[in-house]
Amino acid sequence: MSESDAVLIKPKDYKTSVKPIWCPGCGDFAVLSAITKALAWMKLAKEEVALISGIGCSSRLPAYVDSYGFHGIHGRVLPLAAGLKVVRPELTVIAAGGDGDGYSIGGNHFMHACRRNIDMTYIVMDNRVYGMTKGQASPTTAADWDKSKLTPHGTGVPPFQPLSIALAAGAGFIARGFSGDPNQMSKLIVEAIEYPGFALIEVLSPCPTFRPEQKEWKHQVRQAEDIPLHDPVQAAEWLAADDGMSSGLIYHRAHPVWQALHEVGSTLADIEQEFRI
Amino acid sequence: MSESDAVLIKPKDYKTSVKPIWCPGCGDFAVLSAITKALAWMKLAKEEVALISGIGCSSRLPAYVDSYGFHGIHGRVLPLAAGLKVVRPELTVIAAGGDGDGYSIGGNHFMHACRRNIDMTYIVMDNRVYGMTKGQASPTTAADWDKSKLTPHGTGVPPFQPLSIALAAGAGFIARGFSGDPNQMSKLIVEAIEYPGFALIEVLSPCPTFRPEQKEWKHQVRQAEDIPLHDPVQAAEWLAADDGMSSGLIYHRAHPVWQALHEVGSTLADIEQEFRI
Amino acid sequence: MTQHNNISIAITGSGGSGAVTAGLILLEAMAQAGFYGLMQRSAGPQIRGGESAVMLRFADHELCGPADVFDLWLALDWLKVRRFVDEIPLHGGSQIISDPMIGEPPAEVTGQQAAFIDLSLKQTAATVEGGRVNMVGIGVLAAMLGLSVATMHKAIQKTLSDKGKAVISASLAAIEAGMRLVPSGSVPLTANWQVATGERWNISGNEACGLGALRGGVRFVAAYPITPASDMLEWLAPNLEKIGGTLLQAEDELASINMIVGASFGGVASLTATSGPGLSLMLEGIGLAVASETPITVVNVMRGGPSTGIPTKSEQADLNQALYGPHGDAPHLVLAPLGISDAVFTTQWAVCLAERLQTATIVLSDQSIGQARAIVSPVPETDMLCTRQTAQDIDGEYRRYTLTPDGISPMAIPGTPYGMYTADGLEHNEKGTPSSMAADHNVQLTKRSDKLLQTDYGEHWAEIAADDEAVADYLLLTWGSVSGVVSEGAGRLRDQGYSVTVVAVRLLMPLPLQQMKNALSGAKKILVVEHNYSAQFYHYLMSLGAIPQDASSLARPGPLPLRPGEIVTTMTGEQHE
Amino acid sequence: MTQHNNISIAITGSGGSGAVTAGLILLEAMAQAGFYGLMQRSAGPQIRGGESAVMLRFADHELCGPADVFDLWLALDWLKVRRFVDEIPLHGGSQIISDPMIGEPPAEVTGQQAAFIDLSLKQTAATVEGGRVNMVGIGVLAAMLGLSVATMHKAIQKTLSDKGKAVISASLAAIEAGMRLVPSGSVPLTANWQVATGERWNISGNEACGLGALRGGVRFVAAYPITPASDMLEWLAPNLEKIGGTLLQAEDELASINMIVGASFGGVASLTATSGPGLSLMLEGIGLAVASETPITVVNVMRGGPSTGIPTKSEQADLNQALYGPHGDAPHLVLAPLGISDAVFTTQWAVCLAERLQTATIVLSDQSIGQARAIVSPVPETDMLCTRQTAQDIDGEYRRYTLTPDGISPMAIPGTPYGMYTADGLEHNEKGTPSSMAADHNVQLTKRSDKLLQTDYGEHWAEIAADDEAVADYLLLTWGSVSGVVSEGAGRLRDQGYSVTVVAVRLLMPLPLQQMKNALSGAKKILVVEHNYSAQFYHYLMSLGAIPQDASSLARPGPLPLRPGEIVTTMTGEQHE
Ligand SMILES: Cc1ncc(C[n+]2csc(CCOP(=O)(O)OP(=O)(O)O)c2C)c(N)n1
Ligand SMILES: Cc1ncc(C[n+]2csc(CCOP(=O)(O)OP(=O)(O)O)c2C)c(N)n1
Ligand code: SF4
Ligand code: SF4
Ligand SMILES: [Mg+2]
Ligand SMILES: [Mg+2]
Repeated sequence: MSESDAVLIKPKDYKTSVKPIWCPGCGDFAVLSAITKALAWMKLAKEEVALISGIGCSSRLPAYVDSYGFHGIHGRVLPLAAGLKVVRPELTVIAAGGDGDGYSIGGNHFMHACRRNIDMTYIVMDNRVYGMTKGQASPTTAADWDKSKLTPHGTGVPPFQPLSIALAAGAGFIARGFSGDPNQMSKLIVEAIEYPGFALIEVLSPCPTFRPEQKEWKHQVRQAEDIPLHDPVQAAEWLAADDGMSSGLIYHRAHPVWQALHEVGSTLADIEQEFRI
Repeated sequence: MSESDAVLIKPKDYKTSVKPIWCPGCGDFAVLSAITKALAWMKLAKEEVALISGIGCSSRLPAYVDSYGFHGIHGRVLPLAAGLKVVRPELTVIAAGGDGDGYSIGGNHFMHACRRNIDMTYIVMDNRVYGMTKGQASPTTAADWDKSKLTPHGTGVPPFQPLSIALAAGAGFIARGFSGDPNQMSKLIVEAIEYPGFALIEVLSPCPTFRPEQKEWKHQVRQAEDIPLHDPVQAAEWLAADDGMSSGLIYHRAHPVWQALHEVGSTLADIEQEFRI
Repeated sequence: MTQHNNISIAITGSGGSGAVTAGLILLEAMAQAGFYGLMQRSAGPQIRGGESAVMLRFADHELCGPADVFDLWLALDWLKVRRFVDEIPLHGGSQIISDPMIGEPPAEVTGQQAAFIDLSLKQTAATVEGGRVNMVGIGVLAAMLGLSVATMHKAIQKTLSDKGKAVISASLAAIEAGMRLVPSGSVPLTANWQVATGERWNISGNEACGLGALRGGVRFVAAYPITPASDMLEWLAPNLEKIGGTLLQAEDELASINMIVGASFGGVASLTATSGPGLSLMLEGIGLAVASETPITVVNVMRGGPSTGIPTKSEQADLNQALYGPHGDAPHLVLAPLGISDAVFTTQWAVCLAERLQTATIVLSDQSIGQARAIVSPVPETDMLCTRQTAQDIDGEYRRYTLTPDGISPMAIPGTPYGMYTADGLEHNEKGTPSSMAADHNVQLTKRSDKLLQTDYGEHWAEIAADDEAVADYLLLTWGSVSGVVSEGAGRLRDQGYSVTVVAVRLLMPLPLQQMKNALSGAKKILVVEHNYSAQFYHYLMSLGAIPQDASSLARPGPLPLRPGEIVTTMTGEQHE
Repeated sequence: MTQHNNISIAITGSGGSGAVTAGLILLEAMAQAGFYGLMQRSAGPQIRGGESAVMLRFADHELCGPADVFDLWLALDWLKVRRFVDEIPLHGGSQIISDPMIGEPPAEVTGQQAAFIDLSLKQTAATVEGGRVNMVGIGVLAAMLGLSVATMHKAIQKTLSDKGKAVISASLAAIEAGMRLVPSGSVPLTANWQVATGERWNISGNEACGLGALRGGVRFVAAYPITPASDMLEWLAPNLEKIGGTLLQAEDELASINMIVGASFGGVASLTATSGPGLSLMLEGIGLAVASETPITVVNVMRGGPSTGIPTKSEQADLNQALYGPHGDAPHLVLAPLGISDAVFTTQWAVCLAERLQTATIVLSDQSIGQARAIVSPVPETDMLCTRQTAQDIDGEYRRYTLTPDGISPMAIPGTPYGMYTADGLEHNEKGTPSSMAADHNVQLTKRSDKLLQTDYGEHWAEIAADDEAVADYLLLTWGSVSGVVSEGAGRLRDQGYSVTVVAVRLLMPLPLQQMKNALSGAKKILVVEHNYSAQFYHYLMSLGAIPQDASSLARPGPLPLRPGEIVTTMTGEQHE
């Protein structure tokens, strides 16, 4: 247990003095609070936590948390986090970002992270829009949302189902949180951090600026009761029937965690032997 | 009906004189034959067909078919094919490639192509290995396959489930073929071409060079009987229970096809009006 | 007030203060009144509710860059104004219009020599139902500029057309109230300006690129949003639709670049637009277009770099990447618009050259062009040789990459009988069959390079403004967006009695070396001007032996724009050292 | 036979003929016998069962490149030999060993002046149970080279150790049978060669890079396979494991580059290896490493370009991309090994510099180094300043990007108390907080650039071989893999009486300009030699003003290697023109 962990840390101690760039009412404020609450709850030393992100409004989050952080490039949050976790398995690694970052440009890493099952938590602040670039459709945007000039008649493409994809890709921890329920979210974050393996928390995090209608989410989102499920087929069925507004830990199942294998004992000199004539 | 379609074309007429680089016994030969057979069966004029691919042994296929073709770059077969189909909807566009090309580096395009549902056929020659680069594990390789020096103890990662992913991503036509059953494959290809939308044919196509054990597939693969399914939940269940060795058209369901929208009637001059003071 | 009948005005305000709307209205009003103008924007990192500033400049002639200093500054509030203070240089005669009720300006502002015009903007706004301070503020500016109520009416109608009647009339009332704050006898600042009679356009640089693309025949665009290119894509989406074209939003830039390669293979001129991070992801696809000889155009709207850099600010730092980004020897074209109007021509030309030469063309615009909006003379359509050479009525064996005198091989478009071939990024022989033979590699490398080098690009490779003198004292060599500033600097140098030539390069690669030599010949002192840290253009010119080794370099990074005065001091200052 | 006790031997054969195995055995045998050697490979496009060729060269001293011509050619069959014919130049004294039973050699072979040694290889192989023609063939070569049966035994044991006893003894029997085909009185070709007494290594260029990486402290590698880099990654995987490191196979290059950035942020020296198409995909991540000042090393094993190009052949055509690929002003390091042995040193140095300077380093190896195998003297470990400056015992506010005299800011590694910060690719202030202020941009751009420019790189930036003469007649300036060939060409020029200096540059960016000037000073004639189409190194040197404008360029693309004779004729030929 490290030096700076000696005194009890409160959630606000995990916040930096950097002022968020977020618009008033942005759902991401609640995610920030939920994270700091979870860290305080778990009494994690600040220096043992690393928050990794991509690019987007949501991806600005690491700068606001007083832990180690990396604000990387668009779509590459998961490889960045994976590299760190593999070499520093003792750290608590939390990846975070938006729906565009994670499901559009970052979709491939998302699938492969689910399979690879490196021990980390991935929080996606899904506002069904590209906030940072001023309001284009994201993969989770409804096909007929026509408010973006880039897709004036809507995308015409059915929305991406992140939880179903995560399940099919082999993720063992799948949860949905909501910015309007930060306590539940904190709890989910704690469970995700404690889960050995890749844990996905998809957060419904409204963008009042470009999706003002998402203010309605607070009337629509409900905690689901019949979960978590542990069987993937049942979970698939459940997800297919769900309207996307049920929150909670949906699926939980143990999977072997990705592990680096070492056969220690050799030195570089031993390796060089092989070149000798 | 075009000029060169005037006479009846036989499967071998669809072959070019370029000699395949494939190793003796490679499963991809059968895929080539199945494609030419399907084209002949459908009496498609050579110039109305375009075969698009990425990079890999399997991706060499277009050069061997006497249609239009594009041998693109690694992992980008689906965007290349999508661009073509969008501007030339009257062409028959067939995308083809390997498991590495399609599910590893190209995984993101794969998911988004399933959702976007542009009308094309995608044939993945899955040999569960990177053939072209001499035998590394691909996403569909079993976790404990330790024959690649790059992953001397196996990847430790459960194999990618392309059909389950396609289903979760929204594909409406999902089939599995086998190089050992080229007639079935031809039939599947015809059905896929006729299907309006994105049609996936995953082909078990052995790589005798790096996966000699795949010669056993001919004893393992069987035609499934209870298919096609039309309900996604049932299909998910079926896929979860399947051992990956059942062939046939597994899932078939109509989805709206991606369509470019035009409001014709304007000219460039009309558009320029908007700039006038 | 600077010479030549022009005036610069800054409007700043924090979140929701409406500085941008105010700027748009004033720009449109000055246009209605028969003047020219330029409006650049500056925003903080916040998406909404953040501070923002607009930098306006008006004149009775076309403008193509910012002035050295601002004459007027309308401050709607002082919150976070520190963020903008270095972007708003003032001079002794500058005037700051603000309301004492908004509080004390920070020391960075009061420390300057500008005079304050204190007006009760807030109170005035309160007198109008729905009145807002920004509208009162532009009323003040309108009156100072001598704009009539009728003009303001028209401008409001046009700019706020989608806001509904109530907003329009409240705005107008507030503007009129603001106008009344200016003593009625004041001489309007535009008193001796000439009023334009001909038609003019109100267009942004991104729209200009979009229009150039359509004129060049682009009918397919694949898009992934990125600042500051997104609004070009957003302009293109609805407009392509109207003329039978298509825009497809892709999952990422890897997809968008490959989509346009596929579409172009299908015979349709295709384009994408992005900014640095996106261009990085597109390089492999650009290399594929080069190797497979598939025409494509990529517009890169540069922003501050490296990496994510400064997304909302301008810089010319992607030149090296545009020239040299793809792996291997991958000859292609790089062009840069010299300003907002020129973006129409340059983009059209880029598309045409891509089609004609069957290669990839990169257009280097930047934030200072793309997100700026100008009142300009209409840009006439230019006749260009835009056609792609296609193979038709094919008889005998078709060779996609056949060697021809000009290196251009007729391309069979899918659907063409007997033209079947497979395009390839692998090295290939004339038929397109993959080959690793030295002979094939050599001829195909040479073909792809020579077809670009042997083309006569005519006079458009650069804009050259020379004095009558046979030999210029000073030669200013520049490219892209800073060309306007350089020209203005040159004008000042001429006023000081120097003979000056400006060479503003539009076709950066391949650079027509002989023409460049002719343009430079005899110049006594050469200065290469660009907007980046490492003098990329200067070193590029050096690498080609295009400039003498004693040429000087003025290279400065963003986010602050280059200003005409810097050109003057660099040139004359160095001389006196 | 060329001078200086060396001999060149080609072995060719179609699918399954075992040319490569034969080459590996002969290389090992010559090593056992106390000689040095080099083996390069050439393969057709087929994965297995395709034709292949090995190009061997042996000497009693270390070799670092191919000869002009081949002295011996063992043809196991003539199928598809056309593919290789231009890679196997012959001379009047060349001898082709083959079996008339394999049929007629094609005209391209018989058209040359070489003599044929007809031997009944097939029949001889048939006399041995399990005997193969390739083994009989190397038996012939072994006898001609004067290798003993005991030596061949050792070589077989080592090379075929995993093939089982039966194969080993059959091979040995076939080799012995082959040896008997050579008249017993013949003078061995190595008759007057000196035998080395010290230890030597049998190592490939890719292994050498891998070893250099481990010596530099690399303990994390992320990998996506690509020819010709894959076997470096495949060597690293098991060896990293042994010393506590990790290799992770990524889903693509976008992942692998970002994984190493993440791992390095975690405090572990990290590397990836790729080739052109992969490097294209990594540029955005490299820019992130530069902007966030996270040390990483990327080894790019170049192959023929552009696009997919010629994956199995060598070329030095990614130089421009390595120098200028990332968007924005992104200063980083580019190094190139000068040969196989040097790949150990250069890669280690690259990792060290990345760690020390907290930036991205690109190492430009190529197929001719990476996939070649050489018998060389052991490469001693070099002491280097490899340590990353970390922040420890942090007291007070930690500033990740604090300005220091040398531009290097101590890096807090996660886990360090009070060091918490967020690394960022956005422009930032000294604390790391995003900033779009001109002042911050300027100092951080300068910091990132100056920390590289102000470093003293010492003597290793280039290998300079000068004659005693004060002023060289000829100065050959080159880089990377072709340095060996250039040196050999220089030797010949010296034999002809010229005084010649060779400058082989290892540190390409930043180029130590003053040292370069010193090295070049006074040279009467400068030739810049490189293996690509567009003279990328030459133009790069020009761009820096590093060479006089009258320097000449010898730039030729792959796939054929540059040969020493080309250097000689270019140099002397030009002079006599
Ligand atoms: C390679 C690249 N492409 C595009 C962008 C522009 N960009 C920045 S953020 C963003 C999308 C953000 O959407 P999301 O991840 O949903 O985050 P949000 O802003 O909605 O929280 C895009 C496209 C970029 N920075 N880099
Ligand atoms: C960007 C890029 N990365 C890596 C490669 C190297 N590469 C060529 S083919 C291939 C994998 C091929 O595997 P798969 O798609 O399964 O095809 P197969 O050869 O097995 O048919 C790889 C990694 C490349 N050409 N381009
Ligand atoms: S634009 Fe939307 S997502 Fe971005 S900060 Fe504002 S409210 Fe949040
Ligand atoms: S390596 Fe495997 S996949 Fe490639 S051609 Fe040979 S058998 Fe087929
Ligand atoms: Mg979002
Ligand atoms: Mg495969």
